[in-house]
Amino acid sequence: MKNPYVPMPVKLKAVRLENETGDLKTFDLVFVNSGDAENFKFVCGQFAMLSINGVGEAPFGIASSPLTKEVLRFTVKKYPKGVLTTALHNLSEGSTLGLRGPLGNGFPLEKMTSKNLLVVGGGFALTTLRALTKYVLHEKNRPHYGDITLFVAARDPGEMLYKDDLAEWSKRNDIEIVQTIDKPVEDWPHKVGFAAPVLKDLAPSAQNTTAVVCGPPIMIETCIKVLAGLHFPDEEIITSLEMKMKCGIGKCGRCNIGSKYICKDGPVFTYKQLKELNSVTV
Amino acid sequence: MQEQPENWEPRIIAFLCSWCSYAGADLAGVSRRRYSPNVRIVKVPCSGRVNPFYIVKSLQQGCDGVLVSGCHPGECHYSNGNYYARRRFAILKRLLEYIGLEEGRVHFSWVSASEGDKFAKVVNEVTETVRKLGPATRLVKHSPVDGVVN
Amino acid sequence: MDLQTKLRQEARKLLEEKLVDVVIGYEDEGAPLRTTPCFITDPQDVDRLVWNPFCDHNLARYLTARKDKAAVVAKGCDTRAIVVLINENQIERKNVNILGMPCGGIVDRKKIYNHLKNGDVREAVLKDKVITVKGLEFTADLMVDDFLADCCLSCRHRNPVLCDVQIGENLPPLDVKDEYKKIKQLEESTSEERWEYFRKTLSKCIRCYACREACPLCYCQQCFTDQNFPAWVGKTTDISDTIVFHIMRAFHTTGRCVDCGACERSCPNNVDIRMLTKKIAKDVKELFGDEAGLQLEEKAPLSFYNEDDPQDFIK
Amino acid sequence: MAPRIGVYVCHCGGNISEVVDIQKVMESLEGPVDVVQIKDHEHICSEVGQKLILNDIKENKLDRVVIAACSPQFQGITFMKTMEHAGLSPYVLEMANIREQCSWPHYDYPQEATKKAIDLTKMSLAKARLDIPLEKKVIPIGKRVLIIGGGIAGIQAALDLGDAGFQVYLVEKDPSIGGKMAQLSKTFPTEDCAACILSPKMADVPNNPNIKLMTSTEVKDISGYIGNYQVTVTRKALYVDPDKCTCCDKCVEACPVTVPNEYDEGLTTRKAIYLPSPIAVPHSYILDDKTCLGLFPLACSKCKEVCEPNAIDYDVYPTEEKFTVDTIIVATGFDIYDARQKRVYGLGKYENVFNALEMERMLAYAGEGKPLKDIGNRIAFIQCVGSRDEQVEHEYCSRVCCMYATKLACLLNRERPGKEIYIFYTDLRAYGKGFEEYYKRAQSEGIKYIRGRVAEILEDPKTKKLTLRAEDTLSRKIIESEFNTVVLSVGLIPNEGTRHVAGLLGLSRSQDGFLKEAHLKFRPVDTLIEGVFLAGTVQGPKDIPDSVAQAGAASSRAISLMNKGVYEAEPITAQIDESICIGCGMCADVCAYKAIEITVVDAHTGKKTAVVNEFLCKGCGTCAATCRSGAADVIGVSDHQISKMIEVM
Amino acid sequence: MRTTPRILSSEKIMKTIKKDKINTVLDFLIKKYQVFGPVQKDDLVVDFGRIQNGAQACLEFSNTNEPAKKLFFPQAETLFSYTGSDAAQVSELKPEKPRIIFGMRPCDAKSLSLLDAVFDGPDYKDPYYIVKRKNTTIFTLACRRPRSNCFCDSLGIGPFSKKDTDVFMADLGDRYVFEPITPGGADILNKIPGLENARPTDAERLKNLRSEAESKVARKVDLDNLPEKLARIFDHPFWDGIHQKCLGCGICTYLCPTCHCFDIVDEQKDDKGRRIRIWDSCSYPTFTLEASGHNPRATGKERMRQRLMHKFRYFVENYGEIACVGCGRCINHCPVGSDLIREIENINNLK
Repeated sequence: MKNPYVPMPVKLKAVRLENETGDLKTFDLVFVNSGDAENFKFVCGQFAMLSINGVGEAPFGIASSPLTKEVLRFTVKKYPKGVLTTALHNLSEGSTLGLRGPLGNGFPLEKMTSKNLLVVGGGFALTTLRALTKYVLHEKNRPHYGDITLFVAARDPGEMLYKDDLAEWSKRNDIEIVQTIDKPVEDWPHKVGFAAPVLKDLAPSAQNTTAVVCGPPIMIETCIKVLAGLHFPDEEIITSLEMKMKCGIGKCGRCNIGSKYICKDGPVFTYKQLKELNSVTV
Repeated sequence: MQEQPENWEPRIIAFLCSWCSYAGADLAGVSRRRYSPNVRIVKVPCSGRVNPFYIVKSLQQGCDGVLVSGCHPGECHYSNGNYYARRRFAILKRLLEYIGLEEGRVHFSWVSASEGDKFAKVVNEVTETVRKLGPATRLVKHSPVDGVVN
Repeated sequence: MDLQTKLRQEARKLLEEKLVDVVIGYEDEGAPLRTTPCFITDPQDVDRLVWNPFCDHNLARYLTARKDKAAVVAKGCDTRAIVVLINENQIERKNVNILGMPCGGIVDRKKIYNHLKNGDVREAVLKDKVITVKGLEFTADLMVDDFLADCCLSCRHRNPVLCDVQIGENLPPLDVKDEYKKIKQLEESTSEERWEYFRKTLSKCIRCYACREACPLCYCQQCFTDQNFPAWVGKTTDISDTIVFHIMRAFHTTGRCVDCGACERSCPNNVDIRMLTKKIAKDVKELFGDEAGLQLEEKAPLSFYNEDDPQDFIK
Repeated sequence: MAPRIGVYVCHCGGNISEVVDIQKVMESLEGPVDVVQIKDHEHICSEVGQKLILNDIKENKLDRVVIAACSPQFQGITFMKTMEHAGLSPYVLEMANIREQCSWPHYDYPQEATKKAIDLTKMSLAKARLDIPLEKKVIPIGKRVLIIGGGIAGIQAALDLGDAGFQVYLVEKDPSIGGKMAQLSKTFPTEDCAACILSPKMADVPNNPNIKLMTSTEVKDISGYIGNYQVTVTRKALYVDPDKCTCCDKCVEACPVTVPNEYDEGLTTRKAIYLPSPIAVPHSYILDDKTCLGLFPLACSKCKEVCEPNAIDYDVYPTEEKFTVDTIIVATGFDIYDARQKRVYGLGKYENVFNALEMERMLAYAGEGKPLKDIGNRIAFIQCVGSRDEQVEHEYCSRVCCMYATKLACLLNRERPGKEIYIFYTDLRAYGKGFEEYYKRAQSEGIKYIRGRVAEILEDPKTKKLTLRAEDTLSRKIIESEFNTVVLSVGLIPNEGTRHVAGLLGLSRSQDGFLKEAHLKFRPVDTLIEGVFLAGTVQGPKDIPDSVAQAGAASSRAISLMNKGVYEAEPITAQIDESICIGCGMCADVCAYKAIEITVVDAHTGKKTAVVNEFLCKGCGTCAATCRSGAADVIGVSDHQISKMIEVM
Repeated sequence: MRTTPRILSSEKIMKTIKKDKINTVLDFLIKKYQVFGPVQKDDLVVDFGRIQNGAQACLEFSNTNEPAKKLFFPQAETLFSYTGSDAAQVSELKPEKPRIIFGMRPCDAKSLSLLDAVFDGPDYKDPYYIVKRKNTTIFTLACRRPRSNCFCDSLGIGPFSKKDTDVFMADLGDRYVFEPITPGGADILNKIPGLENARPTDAERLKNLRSEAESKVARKVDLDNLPEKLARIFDHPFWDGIHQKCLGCGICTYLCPTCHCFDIVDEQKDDKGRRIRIWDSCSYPTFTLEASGHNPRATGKERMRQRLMHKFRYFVENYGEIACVGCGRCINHCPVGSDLIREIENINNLK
């Protein structure tokens, strides 16, 4: 019987500051035991519990693509009251931490094949969407999907995650990238405005398209409404939810919406499922 | 008095206000006044700064004794922090001893910057009292409660 | 007119004249030997209000979270809690309408169960200070006064210390012989015995925090037990953690506890919580001459000092 | 990122290393990844040592430094400066005191001393990990001073500061400055005429361009902190325009209202329009709106009718004025003890019992050859009335009574010889310069000093003569003797204005009710509130030279603060976590500096929290230890840090 | 999920022993097993405790104060320990001796099958629970003294339920009878010396006692359409009022035999640490409070709704059964007299 509570040791290979505010850092982790590395198979949209001995554990979406075997990437926002996020931010390269996972269901990549993809991400919830984008853009996978649009919203340019990736993807012609920030800033070549209205103006076609929306609760809520207004079918609007978790395996009792546990049955849900669960967001 | 393990030395933590008692401890050192080496000092701005949790946590962590020392009444650098501390600790000390902590684990003193001798005397007294009591057991958090029912 | 009728009248008036948004009182939902808090907003519902020796909750507990104007049925101890809450900025005097009840003491159900050898009371009827209790195999007539809660037996503030309307006449002061008898007994025992006593009673604690939640003065937004930076107290039922929790909770009631007994009554495992809080109240009185919740604009004893406070414990 | 800590263990030229095993200490610290380097040094405080630290900070990118050496009280400042030179905050330095508190007292237990040194260093390390790079808070400070109270202390301070080029607001609640000294006849021990020496100083005040004199003015509110005190004053309606008034006295003649004159302690009368005193500054008539008939409703306008310069206007109202100052000197003075409370002495009941201030006024008139009253030949002074008296809760000595009684006795004796003057005293205190000589002279002039407390005074209803009963505690004899006049040497007590100002500024008061100095010996004119100083009797009873000296001290303290142009506030202050705080107010109650206020932070929910004024806070942490919910903490000595230090044990 | 092996009815031979000999049974079991049973904690409190000799057991009780769940899912339990940042060390989970819980009431026994669904469910297995569960044999003691707030009947359990146990016991007044339910139970029963075969009339006796006990279960609640009803009333204004008097303490959840929410925390001293799990409660505001300060169940309303929904709807949707055994502990111990049955009736009556 595998003990689902025991983490695998991982080493912090690289840390990178993501934003100007300094509360977002990206962590690249490698497994200490080669056996763990081989056994760790995941799909885009899944998450893992990261832990530090003596501090605790918390869930984070996996930001690296399953096709990247070398490292596992996570981006963590530090909260003043977050014991673990603060401790994570204080780690130096080479530190050991614990990892449990992969957990959750992940994006329904099978169902999304041969469709157009609209990927909508806000703030630092871009993590698993990065994994998804990386994955679908991979030369092996790209032919299986139609048009791909990546819509990214951030408070200001400094808060825009994964700038290198965005720059690299911008060079490609098989993905359209739309970036928007909340308020006008000098020398900003992209769009300005909150995610939902900009998305509405953009009016992507619902035709044969699956939308994946991740972001802060308020953004998910408003963007889903926009998409529904644009006649995206409920089952083609996909989102990934977050909630406090402890066990990550559907037992500790806190992350449910309706009868579904975000950790075990989610974090990825369709708008249709959410409606049935009495909740648009948590 | 309980039986003491061999080589056991009391571990005592002292919270000293930086203006009077810490300076008093310094003076004891400067005057090469010998006193028992069992005390570990935490410098705090004022005895008024000493949160009851410091004392309780120290005991839970396994300190055999706790000493809090500040300026004499009327001499507080911050005017009256020690008066509040005095009230707080009057209650806390009585409460701790009432729940069964041995009398003599928790001590308070007023030591001024000029009372190096007094500091040494207080430390020696505290150490000896604690030594007689033996290693702390009652409030100490030992290790996991595993298993099942009490 | 009996007090219950008077109370209902007063509540009706307050609601009809829209002087308050809600009346917080007690109602009887049929469970024997107990009442339950109720929140009445419609004058037509005031007849749900009851007043009897089973009205044991300290309803001041419900005032802190409210933004509206509330009338609250309050016994002597409850009014003292309200005074403390006003002094500590938790409620505004103008937002609370106190329906003061002179209180002859409330019944401690556990004492009745004990008397009945844990018999299962299925029905209880109160008439003139006699409770007729019925179980499946027994019927008994019990005198209310024989089963009063411990805190009521040593109560020296049976009448409201602050109220807008007092329902009924003041009761004469109770002849309290030895308010701190149990505490003194324990104080006189040895350190080992005291430790054994508290270890035993506190080992029953399951850290459900009912004592904290029932206490009207435990209104902190974040209890020290939930604090992370630093985490002062472990959350386990390790005896050390449990004792530290209770020491510090009790310490935080210093000079504030009004001895309403809500903590102890709420405990599912009969932990002697009042043995801690009452001890502190005793010390506060002995050392500083203070008693909680008797006066508005009074500072709590730990946020006040006298230059000649006792200090014989200081070297 | 994880901190990068550098640890230095100092040998102190053997002072430490001869007892403590430095190598062991260093080895014990190895392991944690954030301890980037551990070094020892013969003399880390030396220039070489400091350079080493500077270099390491740069080379190894250290951002925390732990120095295990001597006491931080000894070399702390040195190393803090080193940190600053290296471009780091001086508050990311921690010192483990392994000399004064380790090698020196435990020189005969090297093993234990080493263990202790290890623990102390580890504790410093634990604290350093959580250090925050704080910076001193710099407040610009200007050159504006508020002086509250226009008695001799306030006047002296105002002149000192005005002369030094500082902008002074001198606020006096009465219509004239001068205070109690202006009422005195002469001063001890030199018997100078009080008015003669005071009036030139008073006159200098309005002539000083840097002093803004605001009489008939009360301080209504003060908020803010050093460098930025917002002052609101209420200026009473004057009715008489001082610029127009020529002091022609015609209005006084016309005024039909006669009331007791405060300047003469009610022994004479004045009109409703009057000159506060012959030496009043500003020298202008004023109208007493409480007794004037002309104001509400207009029933009388006799004074206005006769006023030729048209200086009188009934239609004026109190005004409020606001201004900002950088420092404040409180010189609100004292009141005399109300001896009517000592019923046995019959003040107010017996015709011939007076308090000393009344006698001062009587003597002033007598000196001018206009005696108010025949005071007879047998005069008794009773000392310590309202001083050194537990019954009336004034245990302190008022310091001036022995000497002023001696002075009054001498003056009376000389005014018309042939008197018999007795002074009944408790202890005679003649400690000041020239006092003992003065006392001797009085004795030689025939003043009789009797050590004994007067038990009671009886008045003969017909003759109004007074029979005193007292015990001579030296001869152990009961004295019963008849006098024409009895003078009560009343003590000095804190006044209402002092209480008011103390409340506004949050100044603490000593047990005697006078304002408390920051340190009785070393900071006698400072208060705990930064930028607020005390001058004169507001701090405790004192005589004129002491008041003047203290006023000078207060002004020079204020000058030395303001001359820097900036004030550097310690960054170690209390901090409130608003998301946790429930606004119970305990922290504000215990704050000696009035640095915490309970404020509604969310108007919508009515949520109240404590808010710390970081310029007022001194970081003592009493609030944090009082806070039940853990909302209050001290940056730089946080609960978290201390908790980690405890964990090392 | 565990499926309980059944034994053939032909092997179901009932045994009996005189009451005054019951200690010998316990003393025998104690030699081979860790035996837990009801122990008098104070005048009012009977709870499960380790029994070192037969005399410690208190079999004359209505029900234990706390449910039996803590024997399988302790309030605080170490998941693993570690040194510094080294990898987790899981200590041996298997206890040295097999366990017997002697004298559990049928309601509590039923609760274990509900906890099995969670901890020994189809997806993730909880080794800590499962090890204890598999290592334990349960002796249920039929309940002859249902209390005023018992409503086990309404949940299809009943005071004489023989489900979810290994050995069924009943108090016949002067004797106890034992009926093996599972092969494991039968196995143990067969080894106990001093047991006699039950008398022929005992079955009849049991039947009568059973109907007598059932008649004492005074309270009933209609749960038939509750899950569906709850699904329709998530946003009903009813929830605005129901939580008003709730204090938000954890009594109802801690004393519930089926509630199983937990928290995971680290404890550390020096560099020795351990990760433990401790009971938690959906009644606590901190339960869902996130580091960001956001709390999806911010007020008592959401928390009370979650508790009821979880028991009577979500659990049903996930595991096919209601997460309640009708033991009445939450009603008996609620400090403010909240009455679960009444709340359900109110829900049933909602339009």
